[in-house]
Amino acid sequence: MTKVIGVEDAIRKIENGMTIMVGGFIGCGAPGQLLEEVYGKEVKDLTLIANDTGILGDALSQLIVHRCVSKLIATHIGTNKETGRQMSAGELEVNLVPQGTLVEQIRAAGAGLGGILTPTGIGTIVEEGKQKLVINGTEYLLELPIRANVALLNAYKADKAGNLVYRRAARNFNPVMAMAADLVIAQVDHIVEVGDIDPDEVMTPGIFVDYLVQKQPRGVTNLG
Amino acid sequence: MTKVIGVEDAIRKIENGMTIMVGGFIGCGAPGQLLEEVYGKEVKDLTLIANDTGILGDALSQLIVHRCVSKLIATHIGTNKETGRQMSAGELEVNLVPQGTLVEQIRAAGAGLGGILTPTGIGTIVEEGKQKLVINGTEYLLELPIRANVALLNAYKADKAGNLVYRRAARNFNPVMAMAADLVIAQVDHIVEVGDIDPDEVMTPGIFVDYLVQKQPRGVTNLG
Amino acid sequence: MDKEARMDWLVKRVAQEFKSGDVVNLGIGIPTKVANALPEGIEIILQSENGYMGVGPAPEAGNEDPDTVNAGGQYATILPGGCCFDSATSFAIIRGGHVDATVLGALQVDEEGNLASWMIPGKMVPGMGGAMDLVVGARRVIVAMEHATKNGGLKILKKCDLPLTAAKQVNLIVTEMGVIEVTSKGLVLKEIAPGLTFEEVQACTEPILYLPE
Amino acid sequence: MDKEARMDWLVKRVAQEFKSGDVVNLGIGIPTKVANALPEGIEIILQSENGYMGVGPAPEAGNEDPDTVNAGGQYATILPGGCCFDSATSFAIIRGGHVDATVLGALQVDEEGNLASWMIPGKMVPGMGGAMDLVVGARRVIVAMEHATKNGGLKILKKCDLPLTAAKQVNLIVTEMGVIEVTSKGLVLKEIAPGLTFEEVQACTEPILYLPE
Repeated sequence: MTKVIGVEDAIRKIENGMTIMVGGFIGCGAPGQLLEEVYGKEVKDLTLIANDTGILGDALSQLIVHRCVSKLIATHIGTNKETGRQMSAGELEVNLVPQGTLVEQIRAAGAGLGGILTPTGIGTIVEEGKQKLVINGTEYLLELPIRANVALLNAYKADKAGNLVYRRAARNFNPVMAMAADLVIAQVDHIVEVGDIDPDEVMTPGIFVDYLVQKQPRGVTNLG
Repeated sequence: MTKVIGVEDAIRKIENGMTIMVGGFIGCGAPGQLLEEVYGKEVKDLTLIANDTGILGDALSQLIVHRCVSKLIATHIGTNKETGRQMSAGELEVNLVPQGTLVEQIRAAGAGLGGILTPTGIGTIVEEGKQKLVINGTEYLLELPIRANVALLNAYKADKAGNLVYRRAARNFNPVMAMAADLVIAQVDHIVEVGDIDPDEVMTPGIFVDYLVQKQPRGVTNLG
Repeated sequence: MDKEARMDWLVKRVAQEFKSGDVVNLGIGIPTKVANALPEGIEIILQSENGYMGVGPAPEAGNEDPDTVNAGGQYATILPGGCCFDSATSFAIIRGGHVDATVLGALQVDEEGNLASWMIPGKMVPGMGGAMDLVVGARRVIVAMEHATKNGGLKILKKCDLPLTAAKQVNLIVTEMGVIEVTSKGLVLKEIAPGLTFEEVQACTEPILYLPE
Repeated sequence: MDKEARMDWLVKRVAQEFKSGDVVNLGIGIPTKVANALPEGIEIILQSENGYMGVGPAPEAGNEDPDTVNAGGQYATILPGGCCFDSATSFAIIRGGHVDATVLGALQVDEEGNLASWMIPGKMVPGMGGAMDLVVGARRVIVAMEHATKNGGLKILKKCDLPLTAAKQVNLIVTEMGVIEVTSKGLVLKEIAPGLTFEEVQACTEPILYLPE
């Protein structure tokens, strides 16, 4: 049984109002073609969880520009001015989170943990409203799990059972998000047969991945 | 600069009374040749952190048999009867921990977390003496980080910068322990030059590893 | 049916609990046998908590790979499409609810779904290994065991008196005598092994058994 | 010295803070330049928090790899011996104390070692990215920045009034005017840039500067 489907069938599973996670780091390793379909379909009122909102002009940035997103959880929005503008204008709710905290919160959701204690953010506005615990004399913030309805990922290689392999710095948030969403969709450069990837080479076990979308080759583009 | 040293020089760094972590799962992926040197040197009063204490007869089991260990943190000791005997006789302090909890405690230490919340152990004797937190109506145990002075690991391949690659089920606790000890020593089947391992193939970054010991080929043996 | 046939029935009956694609962790002993008893056309993915997905049959003699052993330490194989990971990922899979079912043996189970499987104080203390995480994390917990001890002692109790592996996590108990579902109203005897009567199963079970509505 | 020469001095001075084998994370801007100013024979390992170890120089034109970018999103390279990992591992490395030093810019630093570098309320709110973790997790935090703002405003203060990146984590401040160590007794001016006097540095610094004992 293959998990490969068309991009339209994949993105049709995203409904207005859902929470989506998107892999990538300032475009690198972001699922550009899946995102184009999301804003093309004008999905609305999404809660977006991602490291950033891309560089103005790329696929992820267009989710903001096309006003698909009503709430954002991210670590950095400086590369997409439209995000800052919508935030300042009160049109977009933005929750900025330290990067190491965000990735642990997502991991905690995927790993069935009730939360993690981090020293990051102590003494800053990040600690507002959060429970603090003192362990062996050091203060920590209790940070809670973050999960999503859908995760949109990018991988370099996959077998039809959904086992994923990432390349270089394009790995980033993708493997962690694969564990923390009800539905996981990955766009993939190279889809191979089951058995063609060595068990030790797999970076995301296929059981986490619901659908694979073949990435279409393109001309030179900056769309993630 | 190479990290390769002889097994004797490596194990000389372990002092009586230290806390050591040992990778492996019932012998698979355990650093048998490093362990032989430990009990051969009659190091004493160790605190041992490991999934298990091996199968009676293998290298890890001999740390118990040779009474190198005064305190043990493990998940399962059923495959080494001597461990149970010493525990029952009051000669060995044993702390049994759920496997998923132990690996998260070690990971927390390596990752700079103050602790993690797990549902595992709630309603059992594992919860005794531990803080409980209720998150969204569910009870969790607060489990604290566990680190060691020395980690003894086994890998399939390494470059001289210490980047490690594991094979099949021999990976287990090795990568997590690599992050949670002051001194990390790995025995390795194949040591190659820097640059001979692709950056995407590395499973444990070389910065975690202090010393590499070339594993000596042997005849058929059951010593891990 | 003789004892062997009843145990065979048990294993086959557990194997009917899965649908294709399910991720399943099988404990050591009786549960391990379930892999070979799956109905025609049903393919499940077996997880081995020591670090891989896609457990295959035992290797043929001479083909043993010391790096590929199962959670019981026995030589195993990895099927095409399988993958390896470290213990942190393995238990993230288990604790995170990504395992559809775990099948394991028990010393005692009670009518609240409490499970005791890892120690008998002063007698046998092997440790819990991965069992506590599996029982808490798997979406469905199936106990597969003999209905009573070798000396005829009851194992399905009103209340476990051995130290628990987890509280209120067992969903289904399959023995050589029948299939019992743990519900909020108590234990429901869903199915009786061929040749046995309700009264015979009840006689070997401490709590009251209910019939399905 | 002119401005350019002073900035050059700053970068070279930061580069003297490392020993071979140190794992270092360099922030965007002035800190990035430190990689090219290391003393002869000193080799450090650069971490890029987006997911790899062994950051090399920018690629030659035509050799850009879209999958190999640094934490600023610019094309980069990976040196032999480098390795890639996911964001969870990257921040485990950072938060877990496995980075020997982080070098980053600042809006404000104060005499307690508090750092403000990530937002100016109502004006600039890019987000903290990985900075909060880096500053808390790295064994040594080195601020590399111009001593004052472009308008001559003070940046080294008695107390930061912008939102903090972290409290009491800065160890060293290197500017084009000098090298200042944050100690429990206050700010110690360890070194003055060539051609400047203690009084000139103090005049651009709000808290009292102490001379080394």
